[in-house]
Amino acid sequence: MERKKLDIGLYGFTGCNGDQLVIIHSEDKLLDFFASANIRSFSLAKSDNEQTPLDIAFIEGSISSQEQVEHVQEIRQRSALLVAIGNCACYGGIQAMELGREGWDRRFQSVYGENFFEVRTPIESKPIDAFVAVDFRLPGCPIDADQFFAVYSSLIRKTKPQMPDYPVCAECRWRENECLLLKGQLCLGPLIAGGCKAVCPSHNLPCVGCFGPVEEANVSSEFALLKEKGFTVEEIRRRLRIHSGSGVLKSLKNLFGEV
Amino acid sequence: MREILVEPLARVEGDGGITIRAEGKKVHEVRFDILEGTRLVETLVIGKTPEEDVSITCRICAICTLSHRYAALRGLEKALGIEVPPKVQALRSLMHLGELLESHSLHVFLLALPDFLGYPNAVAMAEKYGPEVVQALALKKFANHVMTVTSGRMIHGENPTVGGFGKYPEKDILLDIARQAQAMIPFAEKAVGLIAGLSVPDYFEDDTVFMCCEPGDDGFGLMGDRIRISDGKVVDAKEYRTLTNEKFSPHSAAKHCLYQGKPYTVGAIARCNNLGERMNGLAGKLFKKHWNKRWLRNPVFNNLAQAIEMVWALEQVSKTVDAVLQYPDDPPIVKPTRQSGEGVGSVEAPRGTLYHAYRIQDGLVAEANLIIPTGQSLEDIEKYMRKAVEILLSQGADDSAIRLQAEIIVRAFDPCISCSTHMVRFERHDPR
Amino acid sequence: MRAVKLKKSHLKGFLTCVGGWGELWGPVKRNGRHVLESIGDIKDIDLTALRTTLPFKKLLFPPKFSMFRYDANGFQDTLSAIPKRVIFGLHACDIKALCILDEFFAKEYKDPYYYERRNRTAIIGHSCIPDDKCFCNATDNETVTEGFDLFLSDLGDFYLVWVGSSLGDDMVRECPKLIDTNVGHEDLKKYIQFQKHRSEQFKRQIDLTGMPDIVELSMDSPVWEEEGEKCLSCGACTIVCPTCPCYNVNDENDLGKPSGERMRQWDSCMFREYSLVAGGHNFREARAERLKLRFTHKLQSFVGKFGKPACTGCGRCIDTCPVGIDIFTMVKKLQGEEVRS
Amino acid sequence: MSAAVEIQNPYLPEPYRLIRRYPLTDDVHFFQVRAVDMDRALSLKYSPGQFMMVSIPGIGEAPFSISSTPSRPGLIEFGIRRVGRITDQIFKLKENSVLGVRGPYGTGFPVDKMEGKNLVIVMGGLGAIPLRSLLQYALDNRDRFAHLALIYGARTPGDMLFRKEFLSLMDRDDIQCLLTVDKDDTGKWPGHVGLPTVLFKHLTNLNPKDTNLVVVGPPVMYKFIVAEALKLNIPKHQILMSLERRMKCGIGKCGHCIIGGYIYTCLEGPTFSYWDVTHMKGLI
Repeated sequence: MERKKLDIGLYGFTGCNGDQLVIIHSEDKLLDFFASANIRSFSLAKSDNEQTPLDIAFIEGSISSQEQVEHVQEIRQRSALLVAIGNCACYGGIQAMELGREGWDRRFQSVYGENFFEVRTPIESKPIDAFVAVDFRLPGCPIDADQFFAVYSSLIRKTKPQMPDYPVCAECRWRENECLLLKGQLCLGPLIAGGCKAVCPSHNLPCVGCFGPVEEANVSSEFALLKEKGFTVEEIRRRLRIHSGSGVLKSLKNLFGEV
Repeated sequence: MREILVEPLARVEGDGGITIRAEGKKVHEVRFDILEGTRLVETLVIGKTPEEDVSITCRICAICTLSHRYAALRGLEKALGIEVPPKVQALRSLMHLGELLESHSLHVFLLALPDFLGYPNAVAMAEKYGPEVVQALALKKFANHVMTVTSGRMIHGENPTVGGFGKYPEKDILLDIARQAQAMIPFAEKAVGLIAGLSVPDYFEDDTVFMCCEPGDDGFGLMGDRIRISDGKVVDAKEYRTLTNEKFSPHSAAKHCLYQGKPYTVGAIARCNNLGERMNGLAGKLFKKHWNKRWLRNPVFNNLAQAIEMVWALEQVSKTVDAVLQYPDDPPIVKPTRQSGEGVGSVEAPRGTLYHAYRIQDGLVAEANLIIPTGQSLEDIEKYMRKAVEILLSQGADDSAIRLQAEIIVRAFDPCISCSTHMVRFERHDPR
Repeated sequence: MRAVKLKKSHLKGFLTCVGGWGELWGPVKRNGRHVLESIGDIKDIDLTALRTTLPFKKLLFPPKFSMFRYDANGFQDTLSAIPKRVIFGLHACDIKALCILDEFFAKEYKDPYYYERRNRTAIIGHSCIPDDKCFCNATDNETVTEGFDLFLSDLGDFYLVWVGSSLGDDMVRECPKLIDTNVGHEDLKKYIQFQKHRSEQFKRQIDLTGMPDIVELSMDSPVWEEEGEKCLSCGACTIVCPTCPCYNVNDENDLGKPSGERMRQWDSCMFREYSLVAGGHNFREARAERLKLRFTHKLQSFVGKFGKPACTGCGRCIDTCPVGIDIFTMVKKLQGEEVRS
Repeated sequence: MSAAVEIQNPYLPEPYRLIRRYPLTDDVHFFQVRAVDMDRALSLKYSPGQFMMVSIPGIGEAPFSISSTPSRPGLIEFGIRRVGRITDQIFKLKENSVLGVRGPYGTGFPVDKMEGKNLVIVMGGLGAIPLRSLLQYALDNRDRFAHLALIYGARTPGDMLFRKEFLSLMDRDDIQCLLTVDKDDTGKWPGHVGLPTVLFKHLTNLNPKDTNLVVVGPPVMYKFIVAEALKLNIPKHQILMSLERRMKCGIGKCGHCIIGGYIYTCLEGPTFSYWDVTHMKGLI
């Protein structure tokens, strides 16, 4: 059954553009990808970009200027479906880290002084859903290529993609690694959504949490366990906040209260 | 007023653009706008452990993620009194070569070349240059593979960590990398010939200063604790502030740098101009064959410099693999010898010198200062563009010609890959 | 059952010889852990390996595999030849688990994916000395009499080799120079001594008598809630368990085409989605309910069905759970003992 | 090289053609299918209460109760509610398209044992889908059952599945048809208004030992209906029900439908007696 090709667009806001680059770096799939839909806009890969109505908009990056707010709202208006890709778009990314020390204004000043921009009006970085409705989230810093193409294939078939419902630990066991928590390391695996194939623990390095929270994180048990291993609440929180932009903390708060 | 706006310039590590304002033959303004949203990374790392810092700062850029990681590791390890064993050094060199190849192959083949050959993009170029495009993609894929094997994943791999690596790659995989690198050299050599054959416009040539890391040991390289400047000086990287003199520019979220009040250039062309004589092997031959004095005055030769560096890097890969395999696996991670200290890490990212300067207090980052290559070349980018626009206007060039030339200049600096694909959006305002 | 002898110095030659029957797999040490891997060089095999991180089940139903392909014309079976394999180094508990899985995948509807692999797999067991996590003495799995082709017991300078199948017999016959068929009284005495010595090495004492009844009467015990609050729902216990067969199914589409593959992937009753039905109702929303399912399954219902627990005493869950919820501690807690996990 | 596959693959869906479809309510549609292979279509045996696995390539597979009766062979009917990714796609299918179906699976109602006795069928909501199979079976074999009664409770007349079909039974004298709605906005509803439990008083005086009561409905319904059945002194093993569970295989392997530790609903269910329920944890 031949389907009509969908109109899609890919956009990057504030971030490292790693998620779009993951797609571009998937050399073996690139031709199929470009053939699978009418790619109306993908500024990282092509130049003849159009501002047309879209079936799906994929958005990378967080929103960090007034101009970006307007742009993302404009994309939302002409897109039937809006998909946030990558940790920045889904949760705000590192730049939306809650520091609990000083406000964004002060930090901005400490980098740029009393200067002001002529070309942009910076605001504190926030995830996409702080400004427009997001229909689907594909987390990761960066996203996993296989997961992206699986999700993408579902979306262009107009069906809701299946996402892992399990934490990184499951993938870590599948890869036959030793549990780093049992080795006394500050691993965030149990709280973080699978999808990355447990890449860090597979290199003997604790999960840093770059895929955001798993839907059913048992935060209190993880905290209790880590405290038992000798970590302070302050250390655990700090680690959890690195890749947990404001978006993650919001969901963790729902589960656990303040983190 | 005639206004040529290039916005969005898709991205220069995000969001950028070109603004040209002119009236008649008089240029009012030529700006390379960096519109990227501010991330304040230097403030994010305060109070973090060194490991956490590395995980944060590498995410500044997806293309040079490993250069950021490498610079951070070197700065932090200096501060913490960590001496990594030679195996770790060798493996870091390998990952760094992988990144150079990834970034350069993307820029040279997919972004810069189509312009010169008169195509809108690499896919269109494939019609006439099919095998070349296929091989270019194979080279990029290989480079991504090297990054994946050494760092854990293609982008933001966490494997290179403070004091060493989480895990060493398997021997068989490394040997295969060495073999593949050798097999790619003939194509890379051919690419140098192809790019050397392109005509480089000369009307905007001008003097400038070049800066890069001094690798020491009389070799060509991508990392060193001293900075070599084309005026003959060699300065300790700890003095980076006096070299870079960051200043705020109201149209740019990236700060501009000046050396002794003057613009300067970093990147492949700076490395080749300062150190190219030291290249040996095939890369050395190619350098001697193609280098001439115009390289000192024309940034567009950066494309050719990158092509030669790719040959150098491919030759270097097998040597580096041998070095990695020569040492035993243990110990994988070296512990800090102190909990407080200062350190500056300087490495050559594909597009130029990158500094990560840290002060560590009781095991946590107390101060951080990061200086990125694109910021250092910004003044030169604007300088050359302005000169080009002035000349073109005096010759009565139309907007599209000006646009193309501005693009070629900005793109030559490779400010960050993707920006070059479609940087100019045209808005013509009729003179009042 | 027939028994023969194999000198230890002949092991390498023997494995090379049986390697001719299929791809040889065995335990090797990787990154500090024992894992079952395809063996390139026989000297990589670690004979001291006790429990591999993942049990042999990964070879009989891999963590993820394609069931069949589909395209615009319908569904196409892709069940094709699977390589012949010889798995060396399974212990008594593993072989018991294999027997349980054989029975499970055969009942009602025979699972072709399991049996296509199983039928092409030869099993050569190897004796072991229990460590502080083993409790196969409590699950009645100390020795095995079926489920293997050959089983090697380490009796010092030689192995006593039980021949468990006609294939095993063929394997022995193929290497006549390496095999000593003359098993005498002294050899059997040594074997019995070894078994006795082995039995004395268990450090964990646990009694599973009456477990089905204890579980039945403990449904309202606060233990479930307590453990449920600790459980991280990571599924590690089920992933490493040699008798856990549950799986999930997902269709993976070829990019931009109407074709693709139906993939089967290990699932876990510890995952939230496991008992979630379309429409959103979850029959086991609470973690305590999921634990109840797991332990009822292993310790009670399975006994009712098959006359033995679905736990082989391999100790993998003890070795794996970061918060100490394993069969051993659960049994102790349900029996009313104070356990510090 | 490749050895012949020795075992027939029970996971492989068979091609079925969608013959007819029409809405029963807003979100529940009727789907009539038939095996493309006519021999297969005509030889297919099943019993009321069984289910089949329906596949949409690229989306997945899910279990659906059979709503047709084996006494009318050839065609299989389903009532499907649109609730998720798979049913979304099933709802997009046009008549005459081909889909993948395998089964029948599960243990149906023990019709052999039920014959000769009174049969009370109690449906709520979607419970009408599997029980229509049993009802039609009993009607087609009317002489094999003693008293036959149907109780169906829906929210409103518009929510009642197979409404016309059931309303037409009200005229028959060989079945006691008690239909009720919680609320009637139409004002034209010919049946009762109120909870189905209140209809029990209308039931003809039945000898409980010779009566089977079958109930399928939303989870909340079971408790109340079972209580009524027990009041009538119907033995627990003669109170029957059918349960919904997540299923990925339908053949006792994937584990998702497991209850009480080792009961695979797909094999030993989905029909159970109330006696099963009382001694199996987590059944309802």
